[in-house]
Amino acid sequence: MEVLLFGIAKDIVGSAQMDLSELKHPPSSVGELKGFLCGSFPEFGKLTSLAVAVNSEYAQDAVALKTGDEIAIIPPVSGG
Amino acid sequence: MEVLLFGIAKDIVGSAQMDLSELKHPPSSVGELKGFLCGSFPEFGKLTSLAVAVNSEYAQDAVALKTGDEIAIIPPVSGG
Amino acid sequence: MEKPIIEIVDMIDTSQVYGELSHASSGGICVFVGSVREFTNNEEVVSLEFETYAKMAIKEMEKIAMEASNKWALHKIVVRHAVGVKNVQEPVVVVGASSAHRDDCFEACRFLIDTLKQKVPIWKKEVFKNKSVWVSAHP
Amino acid sequence: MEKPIIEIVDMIDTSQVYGELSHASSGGICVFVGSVREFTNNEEVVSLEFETYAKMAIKEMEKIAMEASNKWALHKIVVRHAVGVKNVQEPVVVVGASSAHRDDCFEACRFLIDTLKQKVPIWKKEVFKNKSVWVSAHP
Repeated sequence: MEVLLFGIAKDIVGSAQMDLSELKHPPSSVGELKGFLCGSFPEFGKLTSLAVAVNSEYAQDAVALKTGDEIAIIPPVSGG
Repeated sequence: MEVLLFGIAKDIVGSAQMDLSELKHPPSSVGELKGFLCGSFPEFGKLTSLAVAVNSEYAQDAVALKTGDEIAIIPPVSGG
Repeated sequence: MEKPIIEIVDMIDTSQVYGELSHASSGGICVFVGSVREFTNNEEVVSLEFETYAKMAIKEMEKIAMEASNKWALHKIVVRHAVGVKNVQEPVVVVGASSAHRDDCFEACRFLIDTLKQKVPIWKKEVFKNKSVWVSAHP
Repeated sequence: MEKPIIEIVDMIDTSQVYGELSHASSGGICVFVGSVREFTNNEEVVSLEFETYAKMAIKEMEKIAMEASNKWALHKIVVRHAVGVKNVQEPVVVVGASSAHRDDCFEACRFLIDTLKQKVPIWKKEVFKNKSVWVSAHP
């Protein structure tokens, strides 16, 4: 379970990708993934917002994560 | 007393300029000039609006016309 | 604010306007370009002919630019109108402004074109296949 | 409406956008260009660094263009964002629309930039002399 990281999320984790397959209990939903991130890297809890994209679409907390999904952490956007 | 004519005003009079000096009683104000125009060329009375500029500034009816003023007839504008 | 760029020209070059509006303190530039539409009320337009009282038009455009710079925090302003015969799709007017934040340049740009259309002595004749009409002349 | 032009690019060429938006049925084109400001809260900016999740950013920009074309009567739309290091005064984003009448292109242009800033996964790092900051990351 690969997770893509951008912007400040990449700086917090120190990497542009993260493999969660090795976890004993990989997160099964977007909400669980957010919980895992905030637990492992408290800096995530200090951000203005934290979103997750599944297969390049914004995904609500209830969305299930399946093997093969493209998962991305979306910290507060600031284009323009 | 030269008067400049633009747009449809030029078409109505059939000329880009008009010399009012030869009139027995040349108009002494913007209002009189408008009255003269509408009297001599009834088509002016059918326009959406009719403005006069004196020395390249919009002028109200009460403004006096003096020898040497640059006078222009401003039919409804339609730039842009 | 820098001195506004106010011009009556024969041809509008839309590629130059960003260079003119760009400013180190500006985060936003808003530009409006008006061009000749193919149809007016379902009638095919052959061309537009623009005529102006240039001396007065420049004065009025300067007043509009000054009014905009008093109302909004702007760095640069462009107000440029073309005269002569313009064919379908050709640009006839370009107005724009730059500002630190985008609210100002958007509102100023809209004000510039709206006020230009109301006040600047420029006249447009629509040429159709079988007739031509001075726009807005009659109710 | 024609297919919108949606792009993530390394460099923005502001001179091309009018050609892209020009349309025989359009009387108006409204364009917004965002560029790098010299100062943020009185601190001198050295450069901005833009990063994106390109696949998703393109999708989100397409959705925004579609939403605009449903809300307003538009002929063409451009939404283009730059990535990489941008220096002061360089353009970073250009959005625009063309329409028969100016209300539509003005409102659509404003909507395009406002919604892009809210939804499109692009991140901006402000680089100052002694620090750098991911914009909007913290409250």
